[in-house]
Amino acid sequence: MSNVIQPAQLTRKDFATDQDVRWCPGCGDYSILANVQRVMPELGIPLDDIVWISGIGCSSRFPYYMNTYGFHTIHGRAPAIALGVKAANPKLSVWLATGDGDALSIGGNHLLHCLRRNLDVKVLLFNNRIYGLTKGQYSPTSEVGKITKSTPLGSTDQPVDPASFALGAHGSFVARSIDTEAQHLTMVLRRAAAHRGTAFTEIYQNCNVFNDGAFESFRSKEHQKERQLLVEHGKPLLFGEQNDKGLRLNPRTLGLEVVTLGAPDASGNVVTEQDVLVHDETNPALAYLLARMPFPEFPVALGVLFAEQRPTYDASLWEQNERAKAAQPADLGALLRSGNTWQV
Amino acid sequence: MSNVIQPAQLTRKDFATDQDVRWCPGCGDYSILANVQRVMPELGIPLDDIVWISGIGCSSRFPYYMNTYGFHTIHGRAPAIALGVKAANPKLSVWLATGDGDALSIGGNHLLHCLRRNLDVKVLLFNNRIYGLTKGQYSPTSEVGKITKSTPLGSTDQPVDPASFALGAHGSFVARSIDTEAQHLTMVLRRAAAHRGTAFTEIYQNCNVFNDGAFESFRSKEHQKERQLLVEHGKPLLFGEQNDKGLRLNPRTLGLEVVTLGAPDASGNVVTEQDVLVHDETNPALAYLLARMPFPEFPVALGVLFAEQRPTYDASLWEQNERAKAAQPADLGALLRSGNTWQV
Amino acid sequence: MTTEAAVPSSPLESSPAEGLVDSAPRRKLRGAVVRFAGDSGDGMQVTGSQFTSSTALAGNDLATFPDFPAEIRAPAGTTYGVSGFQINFASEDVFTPGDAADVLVTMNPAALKTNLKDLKRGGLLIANSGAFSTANLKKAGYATNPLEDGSLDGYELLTIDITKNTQAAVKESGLSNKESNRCKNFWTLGLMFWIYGRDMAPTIDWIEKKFAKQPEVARANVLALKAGHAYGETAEISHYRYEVPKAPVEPGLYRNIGGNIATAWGLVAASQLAKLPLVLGAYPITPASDVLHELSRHKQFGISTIQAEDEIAAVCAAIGASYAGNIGVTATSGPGMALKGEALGLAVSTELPLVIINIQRGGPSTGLPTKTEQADLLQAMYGRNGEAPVAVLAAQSPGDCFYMAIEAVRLATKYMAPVILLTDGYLANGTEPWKIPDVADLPRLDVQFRTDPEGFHPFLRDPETLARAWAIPGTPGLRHRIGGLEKDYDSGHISYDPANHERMCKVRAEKIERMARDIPEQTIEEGVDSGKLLVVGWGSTYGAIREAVRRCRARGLDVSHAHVRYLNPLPRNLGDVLGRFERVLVPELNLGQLSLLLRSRYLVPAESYPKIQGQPFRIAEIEDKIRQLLES
Amino acid sequence: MTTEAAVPSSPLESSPAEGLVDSAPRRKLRGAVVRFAGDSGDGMQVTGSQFTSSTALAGNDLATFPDFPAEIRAPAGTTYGVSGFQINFASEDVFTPGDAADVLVTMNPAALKTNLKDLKRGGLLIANSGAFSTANLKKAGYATNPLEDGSLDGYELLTIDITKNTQAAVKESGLSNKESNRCKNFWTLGLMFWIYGRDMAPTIDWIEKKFAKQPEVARANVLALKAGHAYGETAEISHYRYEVPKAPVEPGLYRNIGGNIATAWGLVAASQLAKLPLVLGAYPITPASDVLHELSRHKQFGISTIQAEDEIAAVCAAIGASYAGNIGVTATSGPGMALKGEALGLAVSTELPLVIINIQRGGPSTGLPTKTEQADLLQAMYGRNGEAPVAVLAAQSPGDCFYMAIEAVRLATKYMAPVILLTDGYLANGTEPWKIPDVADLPRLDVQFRTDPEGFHPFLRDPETLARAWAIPGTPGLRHRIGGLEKDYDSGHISYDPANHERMCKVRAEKIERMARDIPEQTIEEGVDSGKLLVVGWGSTYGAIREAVRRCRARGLDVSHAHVRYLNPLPRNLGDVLGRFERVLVPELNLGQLSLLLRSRYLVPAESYPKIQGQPFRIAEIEDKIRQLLES
Ligand SMILES: Cc1ncc(C[n+]2csc(CCOP(=O)(O)OP(=O)(O)O)c2C)c(N)n1
Ligand SMILES: Cc1ncc(C[n+]2csc(CCOP(=O)(O)OP(=O)(O)O)c2C)c(N)n1
Ligand code: SF4
Ligand code: SF4
Ligand SMILES: [Mg+2]
Ligand SMILES: [Mg+2]
Repeated sequence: MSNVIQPAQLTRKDFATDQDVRWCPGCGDYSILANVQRVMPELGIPLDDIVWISGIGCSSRFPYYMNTYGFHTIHGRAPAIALGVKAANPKLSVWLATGDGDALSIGGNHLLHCLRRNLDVKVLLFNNRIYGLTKGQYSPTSEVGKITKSTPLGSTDQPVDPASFALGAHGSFVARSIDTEAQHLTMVLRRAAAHRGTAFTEIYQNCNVFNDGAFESFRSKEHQKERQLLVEHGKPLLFGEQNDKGLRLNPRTLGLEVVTLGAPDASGNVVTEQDVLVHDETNPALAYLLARMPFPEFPVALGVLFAEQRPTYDASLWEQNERAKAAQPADLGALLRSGNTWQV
Repeated sequence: MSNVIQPAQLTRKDFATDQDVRWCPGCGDYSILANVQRVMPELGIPLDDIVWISGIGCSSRFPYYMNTYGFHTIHGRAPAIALGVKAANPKLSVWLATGDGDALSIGGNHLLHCLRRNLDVKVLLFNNRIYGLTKGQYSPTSEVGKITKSTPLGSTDQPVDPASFALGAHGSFVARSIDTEAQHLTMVLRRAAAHRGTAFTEIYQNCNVFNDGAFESFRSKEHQKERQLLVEHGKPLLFGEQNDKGLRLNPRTLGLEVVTLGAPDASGNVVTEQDVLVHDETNPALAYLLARMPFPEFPVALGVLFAEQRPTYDASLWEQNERAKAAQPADLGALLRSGNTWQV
Repeated sequence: MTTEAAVPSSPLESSPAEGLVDSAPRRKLRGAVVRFAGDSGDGMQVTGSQFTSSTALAGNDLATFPDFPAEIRAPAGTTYGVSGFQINFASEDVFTPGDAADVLVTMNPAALKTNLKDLKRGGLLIANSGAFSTANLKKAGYATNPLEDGSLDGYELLTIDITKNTQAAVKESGLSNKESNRCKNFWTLGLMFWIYGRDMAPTIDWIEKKFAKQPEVARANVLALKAGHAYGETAEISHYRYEVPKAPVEPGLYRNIGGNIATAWGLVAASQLAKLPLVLGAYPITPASDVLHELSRHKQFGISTIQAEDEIAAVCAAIGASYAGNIGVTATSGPGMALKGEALGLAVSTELPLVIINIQRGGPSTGLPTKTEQADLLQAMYGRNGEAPVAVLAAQSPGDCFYMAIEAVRLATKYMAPVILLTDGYLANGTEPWKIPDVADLPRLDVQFRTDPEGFHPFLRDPETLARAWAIPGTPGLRHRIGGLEKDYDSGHISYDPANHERMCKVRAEKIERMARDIPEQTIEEGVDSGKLLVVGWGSTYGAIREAVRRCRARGLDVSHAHVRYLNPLPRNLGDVLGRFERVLVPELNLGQLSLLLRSRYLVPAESYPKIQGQPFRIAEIEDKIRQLLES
Repeated sequence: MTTEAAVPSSPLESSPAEGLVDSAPRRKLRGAVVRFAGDSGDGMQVTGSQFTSSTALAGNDLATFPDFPAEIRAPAGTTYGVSGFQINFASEDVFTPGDAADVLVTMNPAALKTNLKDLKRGGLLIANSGAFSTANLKKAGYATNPLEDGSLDGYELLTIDITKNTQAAVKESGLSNKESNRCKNFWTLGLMFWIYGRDMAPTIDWIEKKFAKQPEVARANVLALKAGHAYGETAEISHYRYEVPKAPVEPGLYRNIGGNIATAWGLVAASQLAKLPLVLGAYPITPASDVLHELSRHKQFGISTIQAEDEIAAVCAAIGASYAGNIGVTATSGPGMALKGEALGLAVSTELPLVIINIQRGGPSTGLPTKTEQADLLQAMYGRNGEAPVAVLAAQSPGDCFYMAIEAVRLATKYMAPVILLTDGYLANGTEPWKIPDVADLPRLDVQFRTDPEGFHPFLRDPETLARAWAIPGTPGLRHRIGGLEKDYDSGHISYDPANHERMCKVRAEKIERMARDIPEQTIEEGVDSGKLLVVGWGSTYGAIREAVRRCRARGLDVSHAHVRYLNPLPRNLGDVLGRFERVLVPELNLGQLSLLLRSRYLVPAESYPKIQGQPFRIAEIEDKIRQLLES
């Protein structure tokens, strides 16, 4: 019906809208946007079949800048709106942009249910550990003692780790990356895009106005190597300037420890690569361990912590409907006349 | 002010009200009530200092039957109400009675935040894997394919395991028991009562009207021994008729397996108690593994899966307030006159 | 308060009816109200619905109301475990399940205790003396046995040991004592069939189908039914035999229908008529859950049902579905409705079609979950932040739910706006005979998606309806972004412009007002179009008001009845209609909500007649009120 | 539409004022409206508030309104990044921040673009020509430079390169170019101080305190301030010197106060007066967050603030706190309010004291979050399921927020009922000089918990107020259970009894109605108590209506003003008051919500005058409307 022809090969520019991007200069959201716009053309999905859905927050303005279909909904409800969108049309490629407040404070319940149902949507959680749009209150991911507008004496709430939450909620794909680390973020986004089911991706995002430097302790060039553990399926869990540090597990206590290859451990045994845990992204317990390592005693695990294929909600719903259609004709008259009737 | 004298030593009867208990005959809620009424007198807490708070559901009628203070609130919100109660008066001993729908469907977000904040309340989740009060719809803990009033063709949602969820949410105490196993339930309730912080206790509860026998596969006398793993801190994870089965862990893959003491394993080595994991209730990863073991390949883990002491929300809030009071006088006139003023 | 004649029924003539083949003569009646009451375990709902079927087949008009206990399964014998079922049937139009009962059947003391107040003085009371044990009497709070202590002197008392009779009757089936006992309700039904001269065959059929897998049970129930019937024949009670002649109903195929089923079927029909799949987002809540249950049984019609994690997710899922081009629907009751307010505002702001069904129950808060009320009208009108107008419709009878559900979908999709349909617990669970419509006669719903990219923006409006373009994701070339922030009238982009905001607020309001051109004018249900008193109702009070007005008119009172099915916008001629009457009376199951709207809108001194007892109006209450206004 | 005189100010006399020691003579003015506008980064809010302080110290009455951009930090130079601050000050009572400005200060082209429409024709326009670069002009959408193309001919244009002047002035401080640039606002302030003859000392003090840790910055800002002032002295612009004499205000100690701070302090005061700790449950939302921020700074008063996970948890926490014997409060704005409906019903049903503050903003849905509106009145009244009456109050000025917050706590605790206090974005962010009350003059709040177990049940009522007993957990011997199901009037136990439900619904309504005995009668703000036209307002429109009515009366029009602070229950004499006027006009920042309530309640043909632009009324708009009604 339409005479608009989709360009055969999309480019980054095809994904940009004519709307002025209204984040603060220097905000981490810009680089996430750039990376997403870089990855999306690779996916081979027509622009018209993509829908970006968001709640409310700085991060949730994302849809306005993506030249796809977009729905900027209400605070915390993006997963619930997406549920209906996918029920109506499972063929759409649905992406959620959400913040730590949007996803985990007001929206925690919908995210939980999205994850356990395994709705086929990609969730990008922009975690800046602060409420940006409302100008600087602490969020459920802010550290204890944080001084913000709403906690002048320091917050008393203990934070939740998004990946830990997602794993507890039976998420089928749980990953982490950083706004400015283009290469890593791109890789994670590709993996998320390829995943069928809820692809939960936490992106550490710097809010330079209200929580500047929140991630510097492991994001800065200086600390990057020593404090980031880039996990890859099937590869040993190594990190450090020399890539000679690794994670080892005590099989009886299930306690984790950092060991140095070639160096003797506490009991004097020299550590080899054999001692080091190998990342298995299909093992939820390992993912859980990685998600919750205390910092800075342990590095921050980044990458795909967990991924498993299991049926998606939308596909199961669709199949059930199709089976029902195949089993019984859709005869309205017959429905109305079913059961006890009488003629007058 | 009052001339009512608390009896020195309370008994079970002191905890019963004059209200007719209105659960269906045979409902598992009765035995939970009986066990709670048995344990509470032991705690040495005056009746007047105990508050039972609930949402809506069969299970949520619990407060009416406890001769303490009680608040039957609205669906899913008991943890949020409790937040205010504890903020106002942290000295109260606050207990929540909730159902799988109340706690994990509509109330999932409040429970998440209760757990991560570590509000000092005891949460008893009556998990019957069904909506009882609304007469039989599936719940977030119902198994896939369940036929209920709202899923005549079988449910397509994948369930969430409450303990897994609680661990993901950084719960400081996560336990499981069964309605009718009085001894075990009593032990778990005692532990919950003693815990400072959110004591999350899932109780498998039979709804004999809408989901009868939901737990028979491991609750029945026949299967009990083979299919229940009663965990105890510091004790090896053994189960079975002969108590000769145990859980072993592959330290590199973090995979669990069931082994038989004295029998050769897959690689022909004879298994000894040394090979068997020892329960460490302070290790969240172990708890997570135990919470998510697939059934019936593995037994169902019961008991205190996880317990750790960390600051409670209410205590931290209270301390902060007290510190503020100590630091500054509460002078209303001075507040009104603070900052720029001028005399006319 | 009531002034019902103190007779067990309203005899047409007391001479034996002609043409009856029964063994004893029957008194002809215009109609009767029968109530069955027993313990939750006594099967009263089955008895009631079988009696209803037979009544329908006998050609009477009828209305029924089941009255469940609030508890799931209260302990046997207690007053709060009593389950009731009332039917009103007649040889003329029937609009309500009736006020007081002509006949009350009580299966135990608790049922007598809680229901006797609803039996007319002098009415027929059938009591199962077998259940009047000391224990049961005590549970019901009786110090002495009312069947024996003379306290029932004002009634026609027929005590039968139904328990014993049933056990004797089903003995040969070999069932256990406990199982035999369960057949009591069919014995009772058999007796009632004898009293009203009903054919047992359809019920026997039903039993045999229902218990096909337990032939002994089927057999026992049939034996009980027949024994009850035979008891009537043989016992000396033939002065209780009645006949209610056929009602003069429009020819056609009929069925019984309850409000929730009708609502669900209306949605199925609307989806078929609009040729659009439908997505129901719902969270279980009494008394709305049956809409979810029923729709989930009809997936072959392209209907998806989502049991969401809560009411907010439910309405959001419906909004998402509408956004993606399906018919998004959510169904709930009061407390759930309260939770949906914020999301409803989003649907208003993004101008998406959305149908919200609120099956009202007693409030505030958890209130009286199993009882009926009409106290959510103002919540429906105003329960959101900002100026967020939506259309509000109300069904007036169980069968009307079917048509109003279609109407809600029609208006929502045509005007791209949320439409709230109000029903209530009374409609939801009540049933009435319903003429099955021919599918070809149902309204056409002509829904068009925007596909033309030429000049497109998402808030382009149809000049007639003011509906914006429905452009769904996946449509080539129509990519756009919408949201809950204010939008520019001319481009759909976010706009903070002051004048634009006013324009948008006004156009959203105007769009709802425009629907007034597209809905029927207000009619007079009963009476004439001017005069002394107009009784204005809405929703489930229809039957009671109509019957009360009819009775008052029969007494010569100048009163008429108008029933408002469209509450926002109100019918375009409603102001004129009201203006032609000297007085306006508004009976409502709330403290005066429609009355507030009418007074404010038309500045008429509408008088509120509130009732808020979790119960429908009795005809007599309204009749009395009218007489008080007109005769004083 | 406006008919403002085309003069830059309203001169009292144009002769040089006597007694001034300044170097040049000043024109005396009755008052002036000044607006500062610049980029978000230009520090306009600081400029505005310092100018305000100096104005207050100079003894003028005043009102201010800051106008923030919706974005956090929009890119520099864009129109949507413009931040404004308006002040109206005079030698007489000031009720609003003024309609059009007499003086507009624009720091860049975008500020000019968006604000020029609000400058009176012929008004003084001060523009920082240093910022009118080609790039900035383009960002603001100017093709040519308006300072040069003659398009500003209708105004008194004063172009100064403030950027350059500032840099020159602060050079010696050694700051970087970028940092120096940040001092522009103080340079501008210095100039304005010169124009209005203000003392610089308090601002210099303020700067030195504020930047105590960055002495170079402090120094530079002081240099800039002084340079701006000196510029006035030396440049040939002495014809712009004005004096606004002191206003005749009540003696006392004064401060400036904004609505949100006043609300928070009112709560602190109420907690102190009631001798009860207060728990605020809140979730951040514009424009309500500052109430949370402010209260969280005053924990020494026994105030706990909980930033809950969402608005539902926030109100539930407040309910829990009230249940446990503290003052439970929640503060939010429209969308958050919509989420609280269900829980509010619980508070109604359990009859717990609860204060809900809704700081209204533009709706529907997310709407216009940073703009003001009054469209949540009907939501406050009816946004819950069932008959769930609550008290509704509205503050009418920033300072009034303090008193109404106390009043809300007083009524909630005395009547054991939820009380909603409505304010709005305009009140929240606007400021006015406020006479600091003596704590001893504040109302006493006498709250008693029930402690006597004798005859206790939780729904025992005070015969006067109908309040139920407040019996808190921990009290010996008063153990009881409450909840959202209907309760028996006489025992507080769950009750499904029909008549009891009606009785409870009515007593809950009656309790709210009883408050009418306990609140002030409706007064007339301006004018007399009968006549041709009564203008009835509520909330933040107070100043504009009052000033408009005053002006109209000055023209001899028969018009009066009544302002309703108690919206539910309405003042007991309000019907009488309305009845004494021929016509009633109701200006509101919505589509007619109070008007609906008045029409329905009193059957008066109140005429709605709606404005829904996210902006307060201009005085002239109301003046015009009144004249149109009375002069036509
Ligand atoms: C119902 C509701 N409550 C509160 C708000 C106010 N609000 C908007 S965004 C936000 C939180 C933003 O934090 P986050 O989700 O972390 O996003 P960020 O701005 O940091 O990207 C809040 C509280 C709202 N818009 N709606
Ligand atoms: C807001 C709201 N939504 C829905 C309901 C209806 N409702 C009451 S209890 C319940 C679920 C009960 O299930 P669960 O929590 O598992 O408790 P159970 O009855 O099984 O013990 C629901 C949906 C309600 N009361 N309030
Ligand atoms: S406030 Fe923070 S998160 Fe929001 S746009 Fe600015 S820098 Fe980014
Ligand atoms: S419905 Fe189920 S859970 Fe509820 S009382 Fe009955 S048996 Fe228990
Ligand atoms: Mg954030
Ligand atoms: Mg349950």
